[in-house]
Amino acid sequence: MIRVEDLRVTFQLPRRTVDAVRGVSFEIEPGECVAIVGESGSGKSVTARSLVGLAGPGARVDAVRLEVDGQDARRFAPRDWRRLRGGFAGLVLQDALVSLDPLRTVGAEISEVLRVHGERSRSARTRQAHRLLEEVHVPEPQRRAGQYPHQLSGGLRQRALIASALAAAPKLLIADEPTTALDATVQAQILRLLAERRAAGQTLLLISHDLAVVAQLADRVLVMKDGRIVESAPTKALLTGAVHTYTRTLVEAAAGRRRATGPAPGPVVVEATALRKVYGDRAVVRDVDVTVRRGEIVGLVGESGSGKTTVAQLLFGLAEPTSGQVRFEGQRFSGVPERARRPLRRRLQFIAQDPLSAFDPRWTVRRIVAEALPRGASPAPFLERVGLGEDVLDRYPRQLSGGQRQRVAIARAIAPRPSLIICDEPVSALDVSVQAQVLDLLAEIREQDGTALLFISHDLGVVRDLADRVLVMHDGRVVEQGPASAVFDRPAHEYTRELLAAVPTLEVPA
Amino acid sequence: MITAILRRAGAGLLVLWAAATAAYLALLAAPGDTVDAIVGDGADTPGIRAQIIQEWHLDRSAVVQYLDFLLRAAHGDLGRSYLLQRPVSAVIGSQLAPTLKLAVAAAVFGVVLALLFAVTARRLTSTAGLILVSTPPFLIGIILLSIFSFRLGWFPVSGDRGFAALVLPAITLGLPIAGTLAQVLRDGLDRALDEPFAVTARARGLRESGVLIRHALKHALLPAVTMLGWSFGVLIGGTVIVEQVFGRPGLGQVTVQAVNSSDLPVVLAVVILAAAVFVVINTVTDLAYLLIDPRLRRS
Amino acid sequence: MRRFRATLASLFVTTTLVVAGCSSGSPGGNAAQAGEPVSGGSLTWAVETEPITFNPHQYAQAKTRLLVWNTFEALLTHDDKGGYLPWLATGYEVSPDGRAYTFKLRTDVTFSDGTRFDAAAVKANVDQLLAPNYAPAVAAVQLKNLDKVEVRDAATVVFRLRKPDVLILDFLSSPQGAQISPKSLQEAENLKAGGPQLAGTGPFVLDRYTPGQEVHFTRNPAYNWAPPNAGHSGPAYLDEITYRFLKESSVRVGALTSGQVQLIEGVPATDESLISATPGLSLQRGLNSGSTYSYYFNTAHAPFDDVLVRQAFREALDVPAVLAGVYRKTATRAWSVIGPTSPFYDKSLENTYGANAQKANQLLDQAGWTARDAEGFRTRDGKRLTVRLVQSAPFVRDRRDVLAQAVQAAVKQSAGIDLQVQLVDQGTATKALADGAYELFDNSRADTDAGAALNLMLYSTGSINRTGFKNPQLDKLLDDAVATTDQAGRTELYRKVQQLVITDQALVLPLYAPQDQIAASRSVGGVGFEPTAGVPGSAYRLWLGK
Amino acid sequence: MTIALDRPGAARARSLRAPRPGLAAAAVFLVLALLAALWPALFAGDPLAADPLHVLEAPSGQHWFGTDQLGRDVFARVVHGARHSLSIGVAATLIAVGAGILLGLLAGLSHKIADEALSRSFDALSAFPLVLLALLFIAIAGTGTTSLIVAIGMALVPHFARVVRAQTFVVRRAAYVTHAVAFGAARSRLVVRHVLPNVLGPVPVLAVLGLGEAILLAAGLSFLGMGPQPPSPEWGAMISEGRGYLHVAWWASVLPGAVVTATIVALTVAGRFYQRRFEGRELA
Repeated sequence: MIRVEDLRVTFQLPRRTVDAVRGVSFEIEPGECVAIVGESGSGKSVTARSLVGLAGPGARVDAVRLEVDGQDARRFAPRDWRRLRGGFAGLVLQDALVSLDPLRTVGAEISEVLRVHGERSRSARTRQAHRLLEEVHVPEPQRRAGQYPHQLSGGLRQRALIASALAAAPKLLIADEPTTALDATVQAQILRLLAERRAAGQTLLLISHDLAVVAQLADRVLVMKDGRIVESAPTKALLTGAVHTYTRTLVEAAAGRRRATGPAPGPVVVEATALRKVYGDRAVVRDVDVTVRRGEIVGLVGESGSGKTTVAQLLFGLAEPTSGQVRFEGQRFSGVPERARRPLRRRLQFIAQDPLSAFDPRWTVRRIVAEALPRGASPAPFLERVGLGEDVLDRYPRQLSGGQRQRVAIARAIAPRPSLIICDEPVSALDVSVQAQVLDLLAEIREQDGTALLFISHDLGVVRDLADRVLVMHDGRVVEQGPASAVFDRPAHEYTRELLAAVPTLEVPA
Repeated sequence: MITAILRRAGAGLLVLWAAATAAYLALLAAPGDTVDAIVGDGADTPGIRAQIIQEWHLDRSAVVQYLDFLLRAAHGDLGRSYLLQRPVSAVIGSQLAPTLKLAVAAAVFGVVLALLFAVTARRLTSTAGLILVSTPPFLIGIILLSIFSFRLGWFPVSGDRGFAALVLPAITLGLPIAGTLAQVLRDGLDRALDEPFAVTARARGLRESGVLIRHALKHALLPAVTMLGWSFGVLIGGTVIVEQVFGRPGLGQVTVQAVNSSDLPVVLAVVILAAAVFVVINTVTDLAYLLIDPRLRRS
Repeated sequence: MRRFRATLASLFVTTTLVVAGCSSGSPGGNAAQAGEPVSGGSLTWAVETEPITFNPHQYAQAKTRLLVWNTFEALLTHDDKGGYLPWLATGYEVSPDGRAYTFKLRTDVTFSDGTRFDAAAVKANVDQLLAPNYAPAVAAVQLKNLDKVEVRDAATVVFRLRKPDVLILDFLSSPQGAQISPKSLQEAENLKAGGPQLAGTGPFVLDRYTPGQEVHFTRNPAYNWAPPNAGHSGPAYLDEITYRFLKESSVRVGALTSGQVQLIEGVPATDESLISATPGLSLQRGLNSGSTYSYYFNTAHAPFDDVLVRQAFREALDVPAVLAGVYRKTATRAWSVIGPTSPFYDKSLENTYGANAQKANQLLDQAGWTARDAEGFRTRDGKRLTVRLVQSAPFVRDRRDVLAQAVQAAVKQSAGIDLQVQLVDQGTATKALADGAYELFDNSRADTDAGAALNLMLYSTGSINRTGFKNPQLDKLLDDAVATTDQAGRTELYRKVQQLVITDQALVLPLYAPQDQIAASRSVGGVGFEPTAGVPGSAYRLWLGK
Repeated sequence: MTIALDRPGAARARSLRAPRPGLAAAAVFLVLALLAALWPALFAGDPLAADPLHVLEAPSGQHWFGTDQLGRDVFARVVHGARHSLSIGVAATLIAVGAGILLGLLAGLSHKIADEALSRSFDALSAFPLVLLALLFIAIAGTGTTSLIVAIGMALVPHFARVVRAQTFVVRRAAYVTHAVAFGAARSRLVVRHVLPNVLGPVPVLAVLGLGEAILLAAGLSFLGMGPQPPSPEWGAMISEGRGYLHVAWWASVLPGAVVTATIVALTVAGRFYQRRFEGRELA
């Protein structure tokens, strides 16, 4: 169905050329489910999009062979590509909120595909759109078709996007990170849907950074790194006997690795009782109690909208609780003026998901870290601790990679020797291999400094790997809490069970 | 819903009051008093001055005059023009239609041209638009006038008689708008075409023109709508100059004359009118947003 | 004085007015092309200035005079020799003491609203003019000596004055003295603004006014009382005429050359060659009455408190050269404060001063302005010889701002005088004048009787006396001239005034005689200027040939 | 073998590269304009030397831009006018930027209600016709160069204030500012160390773009007769004075107009280049 030989894609940017794909060869047979796995910048998306002539702005695509649906795509005129798109291959992108036109109704988006591919009758298009929505299990398809993407939940949106990609009955469905932006439970639903299509005989090309996600679906996995395929094997073979070291790293990272639990917890560092936060008429946090002791890593998990970030802000003193109280190191930390908090401030640090926005863009790394230090102290030792050389000192945050930035953020956080660091999704924006390194670093810091960590994440995997104790939040409440092992192995609350079930896990066959 | 409308109306009134008061205070600070303005360069004796003071009630304190002005304005009475000896509402009223006609024609021309440019000739847009925006509008007017009216005789030189007389002024006024709008649209289109949904649309087999018109254009309209308020500012400001160049009747002429001769009631009325237009345009802009972007609508 | 005295009748200085065969102003130079006068047709005339009012009583803009006489008429009109011709009045008599003017009125005149024109109407008009808050300037200036108006009978009206004032005749032939239907005076909604609601007796009726754009007149078919110098009698030739307001001179010229209008007034000198070069167009110029466009020296403070500096400034300037630069060869150089077309003009002043840089420098040296600063300007006691001319932007016309720049360059070059030209808004200008923050004041007045202008400009208490010059002898001369009814006497008095002001005191630097230009299609006949006033005439005489 | 060159992307890639020749031209022009403003004598002679014998002469080798109604050399006036027009523009922009920064910071940093009131009025005022605003100020202050500068400056204030307020609003809530709380920084310290520098960063770019606006507005007001006093060779006044001679001497108004256009185009090109660079759109 697809035959690619020595595919090369280069991007001509104003001042330089970027080789995104450097000689990739693969084939896809009908009925197969092939996955391309790689980290950001590996060229996986560009490869997939090249198959429908959408490599991207300024892209130059060369290949020894590029056979799509039995035709030589190298000689395609724009018309030929258009016929192919939608008809032969449907494309599903990451987040339906931006991948579906936000200004048009879901129904219009689906019926557009039908119109482009020859369905003249408007009423027929509407009927088909409803049928398609039904096929991807969207309840009340009539009503949903008339709604806009933002009015649908993440899961429904993504289903609608898939429905639109399937509308013209394409032989091949290309799904580029189809679940990445979704909560775990929703992700599980979408994966089930894709599995269902595959079972129905749909050929699938799956692109993902998450080996765990594709492992459930794919027959064959292509691992890409730096524009090349480093390994290509049937899924099972890849998981058990990866040849390439990079693949092994990926497999290990995806499988997760439990970090050692810390020493016995010390005195209470922060204690929040009956926290409640109401915005307008919506209670975002309801009656939450959190206690973190010295040397302890407490995981706070929940899906988007569960209120976990608000809890972080309340603990950190960026927002005042509507009711309830926060005490830090035994002193009142909520309901007091900032002036009263200031002496305690350095003992409490924060690491955000997106370190770039947490750095003053005009400052060098030196200055950023020095801000956290007494005047005149050198930032170099702290950078060394987080594994960064002195060469980064005079660079600006935007010149660093994501992993390096998060290390700088950690360096800055540990510099004042805090008793507690609140980490809000600190590794969510990072590639899996880098994630593992950062988690190691955090575990090490706890180990060496005895610093307590409140680790907030939607990703149960990382929490399980790191936390001693876990709190599960849902709808502003803590629904379950306990030692990590207990919560993960014997979840008591139904929601926790659901959440755990949804997490794609890489079950490496023994 | 009702509270929203009430709030809107309240805010509108507040803007009107603020504009009127600010202008009133500003003019109070102007050199030369009202009597000077009424006397102009004509004969000037104490007797004449006394009569003027009596006729226009200028002997009252500034506060009383201001309150009186507000009270009357609230009843729709904007006073009488010192210079033209007619009710201000009549002066403004008679000039409103030609200016509105010009502004609307220019806006339509500008928007159509901008759309044409942005959609069909995107590459040309930035250069052409930049030059148009950077040229003093009166120069454009003068050049258009001398070519198309004096030399070629295609359009009447001036006045407000029929469509033909509207063409050149509307073009003059519309070109800078088209220039800016085309650039904003072009930027918006470029941005929208880089969005994931544009990739999705292309992946459906949609032509580039289809992606442009069915998807990207609506997105590009959002920033363009923001420009709407600005455009009307430019239009109204532009009429001041364009009407002068083309000898068209209209508020622009009235404004310049009123400013020149310190015709306080007329200046105040123009300010209030401009503020009212602002309120209306603002409301229209908000409505347009709601129309274009469903995300802003509350269920 | 309440009643006619019987004795007066025989002693009246009777001015019998010639009814026919009067001079008819300047003849239409394009009569040949336009052919014989024909009735019918419509014309469009582009004019520079939009009237701020259509009520003749409120008239204040000489540029709009041509519109007034289409709808309104006065009791008398000017001939071109400084005398008066009958119009709505058939004749007048002046009492020997000069304090009573008796007018005989026409009896066949009706206003366009059907009201009869009679003595009561005349009185109603004057009463209105004297009404509070109506026309304070007219009441305070033109009618300052009026005691009352008496209606003798339907066709006779008497103006009684507190003291002799010959200018009352000028007033009664001026737009402010024009007759409005008494009905309109009572009923018009915006009386002071005028417009279609005001009925007059003129050959046209104003029926449509579009502010900022145009005013439209249609023929008054009943009209049959043209003044003797009107060139024809009966209704006007044209069915209708539209005046369009085009402020920009290039736009007016463009409109004419592209055939969109048939007549324009206000042709800038630089465009005259274009008009002459265009076949089918003709150009005429008429010199205005009143005072010339002049710079008045402020004698209230230094440096123009010194007559030597005033003289020096006049000598420093080569008036013909700057006029040639700014107006090409179209401007008429002025020698006196009074225009050359006025019967009171003193021709002997010509070539008595000016364009003598050497003399200017000598005079300045004498006056103590001996040193020069780095920029070449003269100084005295370390102070630069700076003089300020404040021009009010809204009232600048005829490129007087450009002329000021030319003067500025000239006096700098020839005598090291720093002339600073300030083009400011009306409020600032008024303030500058009130504060005396000026050394030069520029002005021309279009009064048909030059004496009226001089009273305002030169009289010690004149309301536009900007020279600060107060001289009992001058006041006496001006008073006498107004009280004297015979023209020769007045001419002699005004000759003395001019000698005093121009030659002895060098109070004024006359620059040019204001003029009006009319450019017209050669198919338009009867194009000409109003006698004495020298402004474009009304539409009564116009016709459209072929 | 090249298979596909994606069209919109190509256009975009080109649009990023396209201004290069334009940028160079703009830079050269601006340098020339600046030189003309600083040392006009380098380029041309006396802008005030009137020559009644050679009025309104067409452009020639001797008078590159022809002569005007007083026989003055239009090129010399344009060159010397650079000082007037640019300094009016610069002075007005400085006023606008200065006051704009103050008011914008005030609004952006002050409490909700004060901010609301201030920023609402900025919104309203910046949607208000610029010309009308400037006319109002002129009605108060009278005509003349100083009041022209003040009028233009004041008219542009709301625009700058609005931008600065928006920027302040964003920066103040930026993660790196809230984060600085973690180090016990006092509010004033936050403002000085983080907010101010980041708010002021884009201001020079805005000022360059605003300068174009100011020059254009000055030209418009000069056209309405509210500009500098004659015989200052201010560009707008030159166009205005020259327009009466359009039939016989187009150069007296069109050529100064072309210079105004070129200046503003050059300023905009330069301003946008730096703006793009600032926003990081220009890939270094």
